[in-house]
Amino acid sequence: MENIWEYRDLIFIKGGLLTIQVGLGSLVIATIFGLLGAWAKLTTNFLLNWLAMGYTTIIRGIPDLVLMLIIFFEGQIFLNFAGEWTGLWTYVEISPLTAGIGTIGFIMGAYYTETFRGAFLSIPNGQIEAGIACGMSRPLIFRRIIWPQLVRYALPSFTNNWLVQLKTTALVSVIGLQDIVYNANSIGRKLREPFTFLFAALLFYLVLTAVSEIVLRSMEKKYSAGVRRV
Amino acid sequence: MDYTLISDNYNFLLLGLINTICLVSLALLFGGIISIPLAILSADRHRIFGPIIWGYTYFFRGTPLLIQAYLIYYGMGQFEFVQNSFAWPILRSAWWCALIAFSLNTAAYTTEIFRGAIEATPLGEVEAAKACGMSRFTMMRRVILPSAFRRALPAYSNEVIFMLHGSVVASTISVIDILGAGRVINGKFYVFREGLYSAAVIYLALVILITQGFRIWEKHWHAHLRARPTGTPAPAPKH
Amino acid sequence: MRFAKIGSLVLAGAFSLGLGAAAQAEDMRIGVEGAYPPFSEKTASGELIGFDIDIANAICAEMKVTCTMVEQDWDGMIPALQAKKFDAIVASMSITPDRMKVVDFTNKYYNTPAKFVAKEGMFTSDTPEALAGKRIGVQRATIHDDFVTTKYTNSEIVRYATQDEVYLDLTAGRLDAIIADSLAMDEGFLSRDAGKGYAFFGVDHNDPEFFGEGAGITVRKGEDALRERLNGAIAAIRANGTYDTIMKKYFKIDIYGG
Amino acid sequence: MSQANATLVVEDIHKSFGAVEVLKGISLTAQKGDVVSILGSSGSGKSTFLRCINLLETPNSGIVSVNGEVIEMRSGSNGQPMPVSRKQVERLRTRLAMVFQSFNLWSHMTVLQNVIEAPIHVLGISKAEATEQAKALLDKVGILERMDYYPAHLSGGQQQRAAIARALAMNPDVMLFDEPTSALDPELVGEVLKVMRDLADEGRTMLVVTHEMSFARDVSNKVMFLHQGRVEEEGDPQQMFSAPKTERFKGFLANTRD
Repeated sequence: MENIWEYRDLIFIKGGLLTIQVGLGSLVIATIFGLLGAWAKLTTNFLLNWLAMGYTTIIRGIPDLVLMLIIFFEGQIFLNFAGEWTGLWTYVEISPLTAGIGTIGFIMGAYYTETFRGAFLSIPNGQIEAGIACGMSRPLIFRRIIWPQLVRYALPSFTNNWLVQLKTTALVSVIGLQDIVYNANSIGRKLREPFTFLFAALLFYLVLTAVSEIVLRSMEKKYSAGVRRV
Repeated sequence: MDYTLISDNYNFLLLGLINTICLVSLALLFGGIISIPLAILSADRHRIFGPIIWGYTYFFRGTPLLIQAYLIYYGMGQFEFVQNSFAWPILRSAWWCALIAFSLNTAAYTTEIFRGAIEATPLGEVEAAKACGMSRFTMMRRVILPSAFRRALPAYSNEVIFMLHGSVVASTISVIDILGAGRVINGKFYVFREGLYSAAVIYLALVILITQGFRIWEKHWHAHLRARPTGTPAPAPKH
Repeated sequence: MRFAKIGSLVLAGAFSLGLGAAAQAEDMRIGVEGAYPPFSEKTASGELIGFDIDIANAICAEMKVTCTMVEQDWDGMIPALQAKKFDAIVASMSITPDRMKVVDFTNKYYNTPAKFVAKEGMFTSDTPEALAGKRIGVQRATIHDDFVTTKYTNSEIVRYATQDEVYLDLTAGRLDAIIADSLAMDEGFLSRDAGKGYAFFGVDHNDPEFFGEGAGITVRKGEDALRERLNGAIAAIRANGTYDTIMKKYFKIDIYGG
Repeated sequence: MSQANATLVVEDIHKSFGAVEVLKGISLTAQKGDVVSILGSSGSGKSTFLRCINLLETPNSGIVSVNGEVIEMRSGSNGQPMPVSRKQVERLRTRLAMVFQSFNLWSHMTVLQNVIEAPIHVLGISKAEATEQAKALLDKVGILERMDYYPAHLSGGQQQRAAIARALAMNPDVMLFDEPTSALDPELVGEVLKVMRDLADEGRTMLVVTHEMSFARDVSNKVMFLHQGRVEEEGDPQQMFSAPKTERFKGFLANTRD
């Protein structure tokens, strides 16, 4: 235990913060990919439908760690190639952090695609028609009618996805990112107390999960006001 | 991509495939067996077991499988008494450690899936069973569980795919699963595409197989839920 | 930052999340491992230390370039070099014919033999016959992996991502024997608390077919200019005593080898 | 006739949900072959009364006896009464088959499977025998050709007839009908009522909670009118319908068309 105290900075402050950073960073990317994916699936453009289908199928078909390892290398090679080809840059590094955030965001985006698509489909078409009938413009309808309900319908599934995403961040340790798992594992190994250190990391995740749940569930409650009274 | 490199080393990939399939299917089997009584007890809101089961599922669902596997594999070795215990021949092997971690993990998720399905049993069907004089055991066995399993199937098929995805963790504790095989090939020839892409393709194929399998199963099991076709309906398939 | 056009900033920003940094001519990134004591390991505060790290810094100082150490897991080391994640590897990588097919090496900067380690007195010989049916632990994608995979076909080979994990599983009783660089094991394991009760057995292994001619700095194929500069730097630090100072900090013997 | 050889005796049933007292002491005696219609506006407690008889709701006080056997009750840990023996309740429930407003067929079983389920797994009859009996019953209620369909694929009237067959398969002493036609489309009510009429003609003992005035008047030999948890009026149907004694029953009849 005293060892954990000695290494608290490296594990909880540096590693823990990195874990949170990866989680929140990838959340932003995933939300963007999710909204784009949902839009691509719902539009009538054949090519976009097909692209979004391929995206969600591949992601659901290949384990995150495999994808992460592939993107970690291929992303860099692609960037190098693009830089050379366009002559715009000589080298742009994808740091493990960027790769981790980008990859997890890209992967989880496929799951958020379903979240947002489902939420959008839950909005009764009649409400949109009612908006049109009132003479509302399309952006106005989106902002005032669709968006608030989209959030409400998407929140439960969003919460579940976020809890999955949080746990997925542990995988960045495998591509060498020094998050809480990496640090707990390597220090635990070095000091020959792997159980103690890994258990500390486990508790850290448990706390993150609990806090996320409390925050998101209370948001769900707030947003579901007026949805149904049983 | 050097395809000859893949075909020359197919034996690694085959070994990996076998290991992955064995690990995942055994974990699902054990997890399923553990989860049924847990789901029943927690749907029953048992006064003592209810909170314990809740704690168990919350712990395993709230933390990454990677750390769970590390904890069982690297962590247990920390303790002398574990090394001296009867369980050591099992805990000594990375393969068994992976199986234990996977089983406990999927059992937690499956418990929640089944619990939800049991709780969603239409009250009227339960009352009809009671009114027939069924004992609680018969009612559980004949009415509640069969209909709960059917309701749980879509969520469970997702869990199977997540378990397959999660099984790559085995490669991080020295088991040669599909990803592990890919990484052995990569390491041997100082490449990265050959091994990783082979692994990716194999996983993708497995997921497609599983999805199709469940689709057929659902079709068979969910005959009672499908919308009535217009006109004269077809009778249910004979069992 | 030397971007040709402003537009590229936007593109790079989109990709790199604020981490895009174009390499300047006198910047160099060096791939290191961080889990291979005493050559490279991490302190409580997360700082990289070790023989490889010191050598890399000395060489960079000699070449008058600013170096960034990039940590990378061992089995992705060469692919990462080729993906240009860094320009050179200073990670005790042995110069072997197999690796020479895909990358280039500088001259060696040290050379020590490989050896087996097990519980004291458990084995007297390290021939493939003596170890048949036993579990041998190695770090994945190393010369030692290659060596036992090829020669010890009747043993079970267990491969790990880092050398630390190999030690941990040996002491946990999951492995019967391990093979690695003798010096790394002596300093990084046997002479530390964890290695009590374990000892070398068998002979020195240095068959050039597997073990090459020592550890060199790795660069991408065809980067001859960089390789020659690195060679020059290695020769310079050997000549001016910097190498010896670093070596004495970690080892009691001369590890450069004949 | 005395109560001693009555098929079903219910005495002074009280039932509260929280602070609301739904049943304020209701008694009923049914001899073999009696068809008792229980009438009342919604909220009068008629369904609750029926559910108290087979203990789907546990009454707060009162006695239920079937064929002279009293269901033994005791005070539970929370002060509420509970059955002494679950086994006894389960056994007596097999004597009191129930048909529900919403059919409550087991949705994952075909019609035939629904009918043979309890005979096999509760009464312990062989599958062959149960199947044979079930086919006869399904033929009787007129849906034999639908026996391999799942409930979701049948009309409401067919589902309710299947549910009646399921109840009959227990060969019960008393059949309890809880508003069996209320969930049906008007054009489907007739087919279910016809089956019930046939059962009454056969001499089945039946308790029917219903809104079907024609059934109450023409088929039953006894009518109970409940109001706010009490028996407001009871007696012979012909008399009650032609000359209602209480204002409330008069009003009820005026508001109900059949």
